[in-house]
Amino acid sequence: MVNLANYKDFIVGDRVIEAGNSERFHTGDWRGQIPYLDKDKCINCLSCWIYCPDDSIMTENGKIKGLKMTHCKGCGICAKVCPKNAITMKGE
Amino acid sequence: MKQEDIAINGDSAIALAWKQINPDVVAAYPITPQTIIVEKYSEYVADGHVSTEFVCVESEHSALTLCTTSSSAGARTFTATASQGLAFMWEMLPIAASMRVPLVMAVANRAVSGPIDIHNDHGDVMSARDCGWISLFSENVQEAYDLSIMATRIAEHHSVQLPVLVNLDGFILTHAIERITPLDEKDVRKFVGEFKPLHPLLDVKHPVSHNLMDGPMFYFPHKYQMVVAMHHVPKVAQDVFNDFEKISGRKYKIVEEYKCDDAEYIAIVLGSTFGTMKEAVDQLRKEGKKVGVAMPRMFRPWPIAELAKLMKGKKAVIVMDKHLSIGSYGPMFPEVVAAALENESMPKMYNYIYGLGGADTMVSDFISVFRDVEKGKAKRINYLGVKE
Amino acid sequence: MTAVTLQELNKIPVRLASGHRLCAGCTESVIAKQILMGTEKNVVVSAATGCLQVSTTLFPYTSWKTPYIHTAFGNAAATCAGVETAYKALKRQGKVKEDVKFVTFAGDGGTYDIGLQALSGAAERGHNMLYVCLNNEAYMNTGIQRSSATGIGASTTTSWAGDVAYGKKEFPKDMTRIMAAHGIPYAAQAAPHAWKDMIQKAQRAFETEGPTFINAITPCPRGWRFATEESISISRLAVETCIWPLYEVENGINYNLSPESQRIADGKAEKKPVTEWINSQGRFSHLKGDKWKSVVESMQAELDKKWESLLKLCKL
Amino acid sequence: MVTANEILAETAIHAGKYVKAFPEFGPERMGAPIRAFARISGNPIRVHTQVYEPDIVIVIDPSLIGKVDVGKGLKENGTIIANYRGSSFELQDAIGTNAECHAVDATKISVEEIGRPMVNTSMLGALVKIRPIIEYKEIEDHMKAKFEGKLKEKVILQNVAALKRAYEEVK
Repeated sequence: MVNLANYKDFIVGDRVIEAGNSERFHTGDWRGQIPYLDKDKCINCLSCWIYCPDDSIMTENGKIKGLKMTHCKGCGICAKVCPKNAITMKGE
Repeated sequence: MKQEDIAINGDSAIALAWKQINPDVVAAYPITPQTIIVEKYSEYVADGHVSTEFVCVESEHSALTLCTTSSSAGARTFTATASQGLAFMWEMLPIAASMRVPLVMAVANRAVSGPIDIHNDHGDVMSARDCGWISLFSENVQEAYDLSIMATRIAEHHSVQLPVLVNLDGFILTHAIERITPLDEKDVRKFVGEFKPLHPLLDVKHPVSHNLMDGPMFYFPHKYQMVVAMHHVPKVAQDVFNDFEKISGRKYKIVEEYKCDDAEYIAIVLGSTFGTMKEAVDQLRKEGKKVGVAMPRMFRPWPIAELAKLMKGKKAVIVMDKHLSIGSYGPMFPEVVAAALENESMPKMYNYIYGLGGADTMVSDFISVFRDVEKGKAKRINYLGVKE
Repeated sequence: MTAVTLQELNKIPVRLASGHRLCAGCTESVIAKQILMGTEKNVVVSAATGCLQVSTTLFPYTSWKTPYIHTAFGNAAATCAGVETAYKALKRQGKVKEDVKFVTFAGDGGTYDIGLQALSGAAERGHNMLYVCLNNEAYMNTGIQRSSATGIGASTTTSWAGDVAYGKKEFPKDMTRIMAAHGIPYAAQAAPHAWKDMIQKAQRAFETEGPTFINAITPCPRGWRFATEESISISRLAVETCIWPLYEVENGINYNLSPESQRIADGKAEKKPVTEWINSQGRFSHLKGDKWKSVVESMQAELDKKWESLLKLCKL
Repeated sequence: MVTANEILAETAIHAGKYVKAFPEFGPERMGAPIRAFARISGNPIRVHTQVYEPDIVIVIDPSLIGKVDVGKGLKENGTIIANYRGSSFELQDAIGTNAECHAVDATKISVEEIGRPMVNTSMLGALVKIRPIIEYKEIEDHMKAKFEGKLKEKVILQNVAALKRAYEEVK
């Protein structure tokens, strides 16, 4: 027998009231390659941040803090748009 | 406060009920024979009698979409349609229900194309029967008015939260002037009360996502959640009917009966036919025939227990369907038969298809139905008025 | 309009959370985030059925940190319009206190094709909402079937390139100009590589009363067949080849080129040939040889004609 | 005609009667021949079908006489009231019926009183004279009340005059 969810666990209708809870769903394991950041080369231009489709560039006070691997799908956009080649993609 | 009786047609009576409720949003697209509802409501808007946001959309699909999301957003919302309009809305019908929006839609029942025919039958609403909407039927203009007010309370009840269809027969009621006793506007407002939506979209401090995508693990439980809500309807509806009786003096029941108690032969009908059938029953009773007629107030949820009780010990049950599932029975017939399974013994069951596309069915026709059944001349499915 | 710098934008909380299931390299989330940076007010997001919708709201997860609603495929504009109508009613009664903006996202299928009627109706009725078309030039959610936004010559799963066919036979509809023709106060074309332009257009749209429309080219690595890291450069190439000029239209009349396209018009930047566009994507690979040379030529001719016509509208 | 039916229904309800009044079901097209039905009773009305055995038939358009069987289904003691220039006997003859017939030249009355051949109000006047299902005074009062503010006072008075003349002149 299939094990379906219990309807009593849902609020009325097909709704979710915990905004942005998909952060708990980690897409990081979809990755084929992984970005590496060379902080020495980084000029904090934030190009990688504005183009990252998965919000995986961590920033603090307008500066790049690091790369968050929980959701990074390894697309490589960050490496491609970096004007200083501070990010490189490598096999995982 | 007692109101003076007025002369009003069915469509205008719906518009009057809406005006008295003064919903936040009405969005609709005109279609015969529903047109008068939107025209009349537009007049109320133009004269400042209501504060409703009234939107004339470009199609029924958008009408129901707009109403669904307006209701989701937290606004009390009404709409109306008929026939092709309901068909065009079809995609949105189950979505509105699964989104659990308590919106109310009047349906001026009309045959579905093709061939195109603007007259009354129940083809439109019956083709929408599986969508998860509560479906109420009215016998006359007074009931169409009353149900429009009560539907709001039923839909919005927190244990229900399902959309409601208020059906009235096209032309036969929509365009007919009858005498009704309207309620005082203050009483109506007090009766329906404030709309208290659950998790409305416009509660921006608590952002909620509405209508997500389900996988197989969640779709079925979400549907079952609706089943449970439907189960609550008969009790909630009867409570609302009882409250309504207190302010109107008019009684409503889940299954309306006429001379069924001692009847051996009963007919089960929907809509205005209930009235015409009462006349047929009275004429046969004068001859000493033990006949009666009943109307389920709602087709969804289907009042199984009440109908089973009604059918107990009857010789025969005649199901009058104003629609035909081509290649099968009328839509109500299998449902009545299934309800009879709740009893230990089954009465004889006959299905009459009648009145399609507005074919007017007279008192004498209904009398002949009872006679044919009594004499054993009826077949399982009979097409009243069609030469076979 | 406030100055747009990445340092400033970085302070705005992102309203689309990670954990969504868009393909690697997909630009839909990039565009959605940029658009939502166009206002710091409350925003209700709605979406047509499509990639963004299925990927961001797979029960029991939602990626939206702001109110979100979806109903069906062909009615994104009506979906948004319903919430906006409810807002008008409830705001007037004081039942909603906050100022709220409305944006809807729909793909080219939900905009150019099945959703056109609802969109046209909503535009004519003047709902106060921004409609964003995520134009990835085909039905990507269902597996790369052609739409009326698909470029001529593209091979899709319902307009295959084969021995006797060069892919989609028709030029795409000009949806931006169709929307502008409604006389709406603001319509624009945008592209995700041009983030500043995109966000400024979103700001402009959110600040404008009435219906506004942004048509965003949305490079799709899977459907267009290019490497995932190329998404942003492909977006740039769309503008450089004038496949996707960046411009805006006020009230259906005043056409203005946006900076990147203006530079091409001014001769300060090169107008790249369509062959560069074709060579960058696998969906056009069959056009590379001599066999369909005439198709490529007609593509270039049509592009040039469209570009000239746009320049005229911009009084250039 | 639909308006006349409305006035009749409204007046009857005002007078405490029950009514079901409706046009022949169908799309509205200006000028096309149509029928309208009214049931009026002291008891609530349950029958929702069209009327097949009328007590009273009112013929508004004289051109239909002789072409359409206007007396079809008429009850044994039924009455036909027609907009007709001739006498009641001539009307009976023209229809080809033995039923009780009453003629009133509503066209002439309305042209003279209202200035246009709008015969609805005249026919109502004739009806309540022949079959006083409601009193003349009630219908006059209701008409005045219904149109007050909607029509010019002059037009209302013209209609009342037509109502009254037909009431007096019907044969």
